[in-house]
Amino acid sequence: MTSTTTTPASATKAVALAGVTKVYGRGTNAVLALDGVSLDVAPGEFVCLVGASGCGKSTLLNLVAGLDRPSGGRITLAGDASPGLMFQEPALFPWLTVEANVETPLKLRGLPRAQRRERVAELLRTVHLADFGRKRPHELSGGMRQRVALARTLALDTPVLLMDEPFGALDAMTRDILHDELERIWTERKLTVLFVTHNVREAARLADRIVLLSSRPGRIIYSTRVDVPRPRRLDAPEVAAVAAEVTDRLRTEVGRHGQ
Amino acid sequence: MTSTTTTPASATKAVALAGVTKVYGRGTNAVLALDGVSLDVAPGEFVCLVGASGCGKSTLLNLVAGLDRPSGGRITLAGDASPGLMFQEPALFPWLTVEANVETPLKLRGLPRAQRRERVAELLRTVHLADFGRKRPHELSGGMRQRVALARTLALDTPVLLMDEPFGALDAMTRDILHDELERIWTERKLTVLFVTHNVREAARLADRIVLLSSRPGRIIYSTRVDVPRPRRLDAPEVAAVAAEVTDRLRTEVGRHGQ
Amino acid sequence: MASDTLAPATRTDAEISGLDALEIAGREKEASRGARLWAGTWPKLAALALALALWQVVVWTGWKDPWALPGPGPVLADLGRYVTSAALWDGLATTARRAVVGFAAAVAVGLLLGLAVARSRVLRAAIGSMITALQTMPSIAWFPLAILLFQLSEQAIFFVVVLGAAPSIANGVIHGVDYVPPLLLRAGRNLGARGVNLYRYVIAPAALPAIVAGLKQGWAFAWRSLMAGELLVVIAARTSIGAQLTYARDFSDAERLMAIMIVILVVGLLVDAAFGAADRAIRRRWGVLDQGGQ
Amino acid sequence: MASDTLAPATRTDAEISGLDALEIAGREKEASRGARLWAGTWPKLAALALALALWQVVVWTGWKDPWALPGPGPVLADLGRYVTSAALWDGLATTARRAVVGFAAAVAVGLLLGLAVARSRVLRAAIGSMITALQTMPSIAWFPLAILLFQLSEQAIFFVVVLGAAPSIANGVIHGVDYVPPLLLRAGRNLGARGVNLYRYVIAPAALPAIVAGLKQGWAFAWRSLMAGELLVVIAARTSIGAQLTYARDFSDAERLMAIMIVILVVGLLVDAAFGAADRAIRRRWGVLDQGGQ
Amino acid sequence: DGGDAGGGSGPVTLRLGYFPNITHAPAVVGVEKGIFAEKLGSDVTLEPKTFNAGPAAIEAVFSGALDATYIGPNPTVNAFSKSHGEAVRVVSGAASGGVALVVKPGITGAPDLRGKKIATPQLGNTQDVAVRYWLKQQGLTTTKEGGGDVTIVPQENAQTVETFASGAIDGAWVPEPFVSRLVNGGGRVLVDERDLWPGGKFVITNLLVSTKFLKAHPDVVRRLVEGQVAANDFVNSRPDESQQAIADAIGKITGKPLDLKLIKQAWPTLEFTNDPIPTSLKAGLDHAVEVGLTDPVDLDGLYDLSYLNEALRAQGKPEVVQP
Ligand SMILES: Nc1ncnc2c1ncn2[C@@H]1O[C@H](COP(=O)(O)OP(=O)(O)OP(=O)(O)O)[C@@H](O)[C@H]1O
Ligand SMILES: Nc1ncnc2c1ncn2[C@@H]1O[C@H](COP(=O)(O)OP(=O)(O)OP(=O)(O)O)[C@@H](O)[C@H]1O
Ligand SMILES: [Mg+2]
Ligand SMILES: [Mg+2]
Repeated sequence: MTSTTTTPASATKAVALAGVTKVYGRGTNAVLALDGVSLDVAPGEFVCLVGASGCGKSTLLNLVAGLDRPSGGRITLAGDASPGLMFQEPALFPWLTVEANVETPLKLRGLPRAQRRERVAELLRTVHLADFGRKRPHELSGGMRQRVALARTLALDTPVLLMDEPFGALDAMTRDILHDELERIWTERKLTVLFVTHNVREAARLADRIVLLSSRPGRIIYSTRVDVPRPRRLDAPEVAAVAAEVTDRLRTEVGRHGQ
Repeated sequence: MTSTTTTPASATKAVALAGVTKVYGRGTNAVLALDGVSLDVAPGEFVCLVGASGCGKSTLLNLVAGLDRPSGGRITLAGDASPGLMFQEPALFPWLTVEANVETPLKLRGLPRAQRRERVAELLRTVHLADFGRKRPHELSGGMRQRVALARTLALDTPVLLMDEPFGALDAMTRDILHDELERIWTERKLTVLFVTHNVREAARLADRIVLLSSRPGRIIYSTRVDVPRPRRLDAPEVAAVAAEVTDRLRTEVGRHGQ
Repeated sequence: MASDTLAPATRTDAEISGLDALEIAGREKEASRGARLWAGTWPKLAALALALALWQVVVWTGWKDPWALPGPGPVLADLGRYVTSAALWDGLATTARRAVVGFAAAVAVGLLLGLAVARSRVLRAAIGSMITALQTMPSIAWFPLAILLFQLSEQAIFFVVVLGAAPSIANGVIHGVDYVPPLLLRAGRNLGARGVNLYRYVIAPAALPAIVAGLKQGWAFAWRSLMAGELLVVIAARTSIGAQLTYARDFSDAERLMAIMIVILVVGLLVDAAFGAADRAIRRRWGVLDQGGQ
Repeated sequence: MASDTLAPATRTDAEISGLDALEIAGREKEASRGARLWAGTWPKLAALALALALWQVVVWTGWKDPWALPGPGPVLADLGRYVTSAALWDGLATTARRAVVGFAAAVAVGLLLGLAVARSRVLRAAIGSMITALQTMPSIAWFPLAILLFQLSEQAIFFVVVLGAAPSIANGVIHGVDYVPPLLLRAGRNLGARGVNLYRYVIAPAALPAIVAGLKQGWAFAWRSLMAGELLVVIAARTSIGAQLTYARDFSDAERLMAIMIVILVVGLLVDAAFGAADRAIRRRWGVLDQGGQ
Repeated sequence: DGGDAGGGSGPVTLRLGYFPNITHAPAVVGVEKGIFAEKLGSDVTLEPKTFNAGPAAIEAVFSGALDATYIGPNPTVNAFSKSHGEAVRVVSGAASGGVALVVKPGITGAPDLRGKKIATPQLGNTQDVAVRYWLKQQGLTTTKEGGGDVTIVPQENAQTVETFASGAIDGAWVPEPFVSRLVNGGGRVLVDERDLWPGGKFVITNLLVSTKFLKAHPDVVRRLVEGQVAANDFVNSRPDESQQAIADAIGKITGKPLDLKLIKQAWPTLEFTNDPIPTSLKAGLDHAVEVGLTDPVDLDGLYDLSYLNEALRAQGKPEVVQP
């Protein structure tokens, strides 16, 4: 079910992709979504993935999460827990309340009820949905659903976190607040994060490293460290400068490919 | 089915909301999503709605589109065509190919096949998905699905267009390109647009007027004209200035409400 | 479409307070509760009245002799006698008990079979298509086997009922599992649900609507198989609805036959109400209630 | 879970060209086509062999007299005779024709009824729960009415078949319509689909999987009702599978009874294959194929 | 499992099948009035089972779920021939007569039947054979598939009442109580089958036991046959009480007592005799072969009437002929 190898020895790499290729479909319909992607993520590193629409970012996260098999290449994870993935869509369970959705991973880990309750309440507070625990997903707005999905993923407590545009449906203010929260949690739990976003400034705000993917086939074409000291502010000039550079690169790339 | 009144006489208002209230649920569970919202949109005007997550933007668009009834107040539309709505989720028909999805509104309008084909091809080119006509929604990336939904909404050819975060899942470059496309179509077709976005700069780039909604209950708390001459650029300083002002307002508002 | 005015509460004061609105919502509900009950009842009454009237008119035309097609009057009179007789209640007690036990067994078999076949490639290839084939086998074909295996006991009846209903239930489960949205499966797996837990936390609840639909179809199969199976043997002179139905026919007792049919319909209505309540509860949770019909 | 190595093609050159990858994908498929056919066939053969072996072993133990439980040998021999006789093919021709016509009528009635009830509040309140109740009515209860209405014609058989299958199909439709995602309904309406068009472009395709499931259940009801209904009218010079089944039982002919059961199972398998193909086509379109089972 | 219980003594269960029907009057009366129980004695437990039709009873005998059953001539022959003469034995008769051809009022003789539809209970059963044979003698042809001068429509007796009432058939060759019911529905008896047989006797019900049970418990079978003889005595000597017993027994199972008038009406057409009338069974089979419905069947060994004759002898009654 998973496409990953665990090598507890290599403590220097939390996630390692070597020549990962992914082909969807067969024959003439085949789409080469990823083509020889090699990427090492160090433990505790925060890596942001940016790239044009349809370039293979979600595909990559799915592969790392072990939900799909690569067509070629090798994915290695340190430790034995599989990474937590926050999908691009909320993917909430429609038959459960917001609380129960967030509680599911805790239940699956076998946490006692009292602890679960406490944890759920805390997580809902983190995403500013404390009053909405009893609602069902269809009663929430788009951004609220996304925040529930965030809470559910955070409930997983895995050392590696994969996030696919987690703040895409949020207004700037809520987003700001959640940036801070995520950074806090990342520091506290010493997480390794692989984060997909279209907002280059968000990437510059959060990342240790920004990786740029090209479209069809998806290849890593650029990678840069963000050396701005933390805490950073989204509208800080250093952050803006990094964003501008990445945007330039992206623009050339998208421009080259046309669409 | 619709909650709108048509008054062909009043050519000065394409859309008019008067004291519109919307309550979801009943009794103690009731949520007041919109509270006395009054808003007039002139024909050909491009209005952007911004507001915190869960403040009632999608609710408002649904009401204007006639897909829901207001709990109170009155919504008036000029002309007799109901507005086209691009939902916050792609809402594509999973049983149809991309082409067939875009073709549906044309079929429903009774366009002959040859014209439909031409139109679909043109629309798919507009959203840069010309090669993906034969795919099915589940074979697309998140951003691609959103673009198909955009093409499908544009195929509607209605004078009033309601758009709920249409570019939320797109990278900055694709978004830039589609801003230009949308502006072009808006000018050509003399559309009236009500546009929800979380990206204040996007609002400043596109809008004639920006309207700010408060959260729970949703009320209009601020409204400003954007007098920057077109064509505008997203990174133009005038656009940035408008965005900064709106952001300030938004920040105060969200800060005041806590979440 | 866009030309009708629908301002539910034409309020002049556009600024209404949140509390106000909540109260209005509450009051609206209060007012409509009685109306809604009535809205659910009058069509039933109207349908019943219409059916009875039509029936009576046909009888009045003298189209058929009264012993072939009795009118509502005599049938309802016989129904009255029937309802006040011990025969109905004894028969119903026996039949209902058998139906419940047999259906429970069929549910157990059907659910297990369905889940196993739905998720195992080999099992599906081996016996997947056999399920529908079994479903089409008429009950009487199983009678000899039932007697062989269980002699003339109630188990023989249960055997026929289970063979009748389990395939239907299994098919419901398979359908439900097949259409679980892949995204939710992935989400479940990523949240740590594997094996049994994936069933428990994702597949089963996601497939629940289809499973309930399958159970409903299965109930119909179970009941029909039971009506046939109760003819297999009358154990210890115990009367049953199935036996009464057939004997009413054997004795050309059209009035009693129709009275029994009415009883069967009423039982069916009660069971449907239970399934309907379950289904509405699910739909309310999922947020797909109140789209068109109720 | 995270400790197994699954690098499908352990390639040392990490940089593989797009064309390469496509070719690999193509070749993989070529290689597995035969394997996939075999993967779909061997479980069936194994299940068949297992069933036959078990049956033979039970017979060998001498558990029951051969006239009560004949072994596979005599039954297959009789099946051979049966298959080469005109009786089977004449009967099958008659029954198959009736099944097709009756089922078609049931589909028409069931679809219309289902759509009407699913989308009309009043109709649903009036007769919605009646559908399940009707479904539970055993075929024999309808025989008198069938004869009253249609005398001893084939229509009487169709009447019983339609009454047996249509409620099941209608329930499938209602279930499907009830669970159409509200978002798609709204999208459809906004795209200009109203009334019939909303059905045609949104509701029907969205409910299609559930409708197909309902049709499958309906087929089983139709076939079973037909087997019973064919006893109603033994029409001049026309034998039928239902009549033959009952005659085999009347003559205590266990071998022929089992031969006919095998024929019924084979017909069921063929019909299931058709439904299975339809369902897989839908699932492929919707992108929910290949989640677990096939 | 009564059939497997030890020798002639010790506790034995006898599972006896019958139909709650007028042609099974001795069985109903024997069970209801405790006649069997008395004759069987305290060491034999009687377990009565009622059936709706013959096939299920034969299936039960074949599977060892039933030790003895009252049954008509057709299932008797089928059970015997399908088990190659092994599974069952007829140990006594029970009833004779009670079959007639009932037709629409306008039909007064065989020639009127040309082009008409006649119902029978089941293709190839006694009544089906009888009507075809009789028609043949009258110079009218029939075919198995329903062709010929007269169309034979095999259908359930219950349905025959419905189709006769609705005019879909013109007559029916059926047993009681359907004869009476058709007559009450406006039909008239054209042929009483008794008139076609020597002495007006032909078998309609006999008592069948499984060979295994017979071998294991000959003593129990002897007592059962004694019970049958006693039951017939009761039926013949106290018809009113018997008729009431039948009505009550049917009522218990069907939830509605059968109209006593109907039983009384049908009663005179039946004769409750212990003689299984083997000659009529044999003749019926010959007729079936003659009209092309079956292949010849060897009935040797079907009858074991020694117990019956023993019982009759003990009561000083005339013995029956063992074929
Ligand atoms: N299940 C699938 N079947 C076929 N093709 C697929 C499938 N999933 C993704 N693809 C294709 O793979 C490519 C990469 O898709 P992916 O979802 O990884 O893009 P993405 O980078 O996440 O884009 P976005 O930013 O729009 O979400 C796209 O061309 C898409 O069409
Ligand atoms: N169907 C519903 N039932 C109950 N409550 C609802 C429903 N739809 C929306 N709401 C509530 O109404 C409020 C406004 O929701 P809406 O979807 O309009 O927000 P929004 O402004 O679009 O937010 P976002 O930017 O997150 O999409 C929220 O509090 C939400 O919980
Ligand atoms: Mg993506
Ligand atoms: Mg929204």
